[in-house]
Amino acid sequence: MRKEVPLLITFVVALIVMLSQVTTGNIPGLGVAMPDLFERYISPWMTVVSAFSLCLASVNLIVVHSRNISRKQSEWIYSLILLGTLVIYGAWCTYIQINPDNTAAASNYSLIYNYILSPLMTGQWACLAFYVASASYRAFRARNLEATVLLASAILVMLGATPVGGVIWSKFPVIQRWLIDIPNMTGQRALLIGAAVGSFVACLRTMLGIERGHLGIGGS
Amino acid sequence: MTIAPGNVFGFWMLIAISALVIYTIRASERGKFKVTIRPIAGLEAIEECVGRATEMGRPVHFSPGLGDIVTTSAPDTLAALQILSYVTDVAAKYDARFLVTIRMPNVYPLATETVRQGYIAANKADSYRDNMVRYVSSDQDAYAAGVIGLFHQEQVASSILAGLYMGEALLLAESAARLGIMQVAITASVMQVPFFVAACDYTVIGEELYAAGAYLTNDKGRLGGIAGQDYIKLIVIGIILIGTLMTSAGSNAIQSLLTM
Amino acid sequence: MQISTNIWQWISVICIFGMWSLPLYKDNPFYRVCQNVFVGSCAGHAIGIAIGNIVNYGFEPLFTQSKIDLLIPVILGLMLYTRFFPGVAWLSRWPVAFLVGVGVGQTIYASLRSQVINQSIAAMTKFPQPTVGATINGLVSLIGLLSILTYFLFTVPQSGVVRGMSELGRWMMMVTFGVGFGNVVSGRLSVLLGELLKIFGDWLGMI
Amino acid sequence: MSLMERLQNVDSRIIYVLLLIALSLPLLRPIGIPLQTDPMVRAVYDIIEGLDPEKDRVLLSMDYSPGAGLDAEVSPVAVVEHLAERGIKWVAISFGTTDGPMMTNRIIADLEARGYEYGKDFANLGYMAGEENAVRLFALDCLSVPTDVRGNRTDQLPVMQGIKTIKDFAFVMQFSMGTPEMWIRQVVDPMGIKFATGTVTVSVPSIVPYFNSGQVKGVMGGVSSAAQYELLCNKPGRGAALMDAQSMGHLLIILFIVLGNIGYFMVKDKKDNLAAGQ
Repeated sequence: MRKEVPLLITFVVALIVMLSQVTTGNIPGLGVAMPDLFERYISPWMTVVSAFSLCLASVNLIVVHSRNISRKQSEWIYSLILLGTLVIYGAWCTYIQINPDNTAAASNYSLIYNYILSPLMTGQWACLAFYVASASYRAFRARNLEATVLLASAILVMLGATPVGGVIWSKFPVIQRWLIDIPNMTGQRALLIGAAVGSFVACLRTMLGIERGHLGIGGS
Repeated sequence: MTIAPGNVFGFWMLIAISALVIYTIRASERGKFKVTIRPIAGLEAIEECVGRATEMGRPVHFSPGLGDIVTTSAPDTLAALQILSYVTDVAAKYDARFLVTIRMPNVYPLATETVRQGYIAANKADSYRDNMVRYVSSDQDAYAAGVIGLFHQEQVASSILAGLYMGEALLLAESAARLGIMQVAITASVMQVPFFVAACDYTVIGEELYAAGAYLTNDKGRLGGIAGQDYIKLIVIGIILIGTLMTSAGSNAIQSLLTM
Repeated sequence: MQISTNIWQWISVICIFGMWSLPLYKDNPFYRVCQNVFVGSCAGHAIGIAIGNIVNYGFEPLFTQSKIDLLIPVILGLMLYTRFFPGVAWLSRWPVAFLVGVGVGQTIYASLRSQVINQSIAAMTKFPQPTVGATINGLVSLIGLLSILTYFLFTVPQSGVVRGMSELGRWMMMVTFGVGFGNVVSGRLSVLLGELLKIFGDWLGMI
Repeated sequence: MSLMERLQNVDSRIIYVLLLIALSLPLLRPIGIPLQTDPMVRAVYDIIEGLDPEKDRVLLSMDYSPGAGLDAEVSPVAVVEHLAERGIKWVAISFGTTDGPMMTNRIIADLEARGYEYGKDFANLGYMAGEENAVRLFALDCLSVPTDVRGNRTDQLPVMQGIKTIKDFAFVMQFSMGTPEMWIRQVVDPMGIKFATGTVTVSVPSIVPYFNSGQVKGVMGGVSSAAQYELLCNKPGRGAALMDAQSMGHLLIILFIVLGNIGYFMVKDKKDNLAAGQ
């Protein structure tokens, strides 16, 4: 019971979801089609269960940081800041979700969302531009022939992608196009096929219960 | 109930290759044939990663990626969890300080279970702490910010990034590189590979992610699965070659068959 | 130049500088505050959305439209928390098994159909192509594709033709990764440019 | 430490500051580097030039959120500007993200301020939940959205008169942060409509196969496409100034790669010579 039921749940749910992508028409005797079964039951159920698991994970976050604060561990003040903002945003956002009619609360929330959370997010994103620059400088070394090929195609694409490349040599955009259209497309396609085969086998093993470590059930 | 048009070939191919894979798994388990995998350098480096952290008395960080288990990123995440299971073993063996960060809440219960069982299996149940696995944030940017914060705060010595990654890959990897953290990245996310190559000490790419579990554990069943994977690829290569020949000869029969 | 007098504009620029202070300066308290506010606010926001989902997609239809079937996910969701009670902790595997089932089911056929079959069809080129250039391109694509697939053959001994092909495969991948890198650079720069527009335009009023 | 060793060990912060300067200067003082147009961008322009303002209407699927920043936002702004210029009526709807309607409203606010009329020249049908299924549903019955974001009945909107299915739109364009598989699978392949897409720079290589196969008739990707588009329309806006900055940024990054490598090889040579001399 402890082992079999979870494996059975995975198998049955996976089978329904998979068949919902493949079949049409009603299931004999049930008067409902697989795609409907997925849309009406599995999918909304998943939304609800996922929401519960987000709350579970948040419990972990809250416990870890509360512990930092209560034990006055080093840098506990930051844990306090984290928990403080979590409570403010959490309570406010929950209120709006449950009371969608209160437009004043919603518009105030969108202020703290748009002018605090959102710039923090885009500010962090923009750091990627910095890191691209430092990684280029520090790590993109022509250590061997393979690395040189990587570097050369990267530089050619960069030159072709901006107007200044076309000014330096009119053929740069042509080369860039070719690199994107032919070798890049080929590589992407091959990696896509390979990854799909790998993920297919991984899924099959999980669906059949051969792989079960993630459930905390030992031994295959 | 009938198979929807356009899926007939796909459905029967699914059945056929499933049977093939099940056969290779069983055959390998029974020792009917021996499967050896070519060396994958990046995976060998994981033990070095943990060992180094232990020597320095600082934590090892592991991330199972940004993917979820309820979407098409499920196989990437499950593969990452197999790697997590191996890393847990090594960490328990070395008594290393271990830190796992989680982005997707759905992955959290799976990861805690994997780590807890790993410590129990290694007879180190006492060393297991419930703050080893930490949920950070479901937002990918906030997740990256939180992990970078942990790198600084906990003085992480080495970091293993496995699974699906998005644009945040470079934020994590380059911040770690600036702190001198030893890194191994294992991902099938094509767009992120160049950045991992630039910032990490070892990068394991593409399909190797799904082979990692078998490679690290040397489990016969898993190795059989890898052999099955190779057969499928040989079949695909065959289909593409035949299709190209027939197309060149002016026939679209293969295309029609595949889209049946 | 006309500096903005909108307090929110100032706050948002402070937030941006806070996040930038890590790369531009070093780890510092200002960054730490911003970082923790960021993680906390995102986590809080997610909790709000999650509770909203539980109420709006779970309890609301369950009680007002009496959709009894929604009891199942609510119970499964609550079972996640049995992990805190050692005696019944094993029950927490059920919801996990459900979630994994959804993910595996979504992927197993879809990856085969859209990635393996459709991409194989797309790879079938007609030879010879109308022009010499197109024929060469077609050959590069075909041989490149097969060589990368060969590189990922794990159990076949790497010798002879296989070795040659997989070497070629590595080269093709390096070009792909190079293109990927070059291409992403412009995308990343645009994001930084967007922030600079905010700073010089909306805040300082210089543009 | 020799110059070469120093060249190999420049502090990251110096690199970051140089990058900030290289991007800021052209923003404040545009240089005006000439642009070349990409055939994929030109294709979008040609389609819209070919539309008849009297009877043709356009559907825009707005599937991007503010998180993607400028890179996602500039393309729709440039295309809508072109539509408005030519007096072609358009309707926006969102499937991919709940932020979509808000992004549309930003564009509409600007047009309304210039005297264009909501409901007659354009409309915003808001967000339709259900992802791919919603796309299919809307394509088969465009009136399945009962009201627009302002609460008007969809079938009463002047701009929606005579529109029943997606085939009544002369042209459909999706603006997203990724690839347009959703539309291709559900609408383009089964119903055969004229479809183009605008996305972020990073996603362009993944869309090229669809452009080559003709499923997507035109592609715009990020700031550079938008700048080219503005140029085609003879209306250089933000995009063109941003492209100068982009160019400088790229050149600087290439310079960093080159410098890093020069330092690397010089130091390596020196070490090799030392090893050989011992």
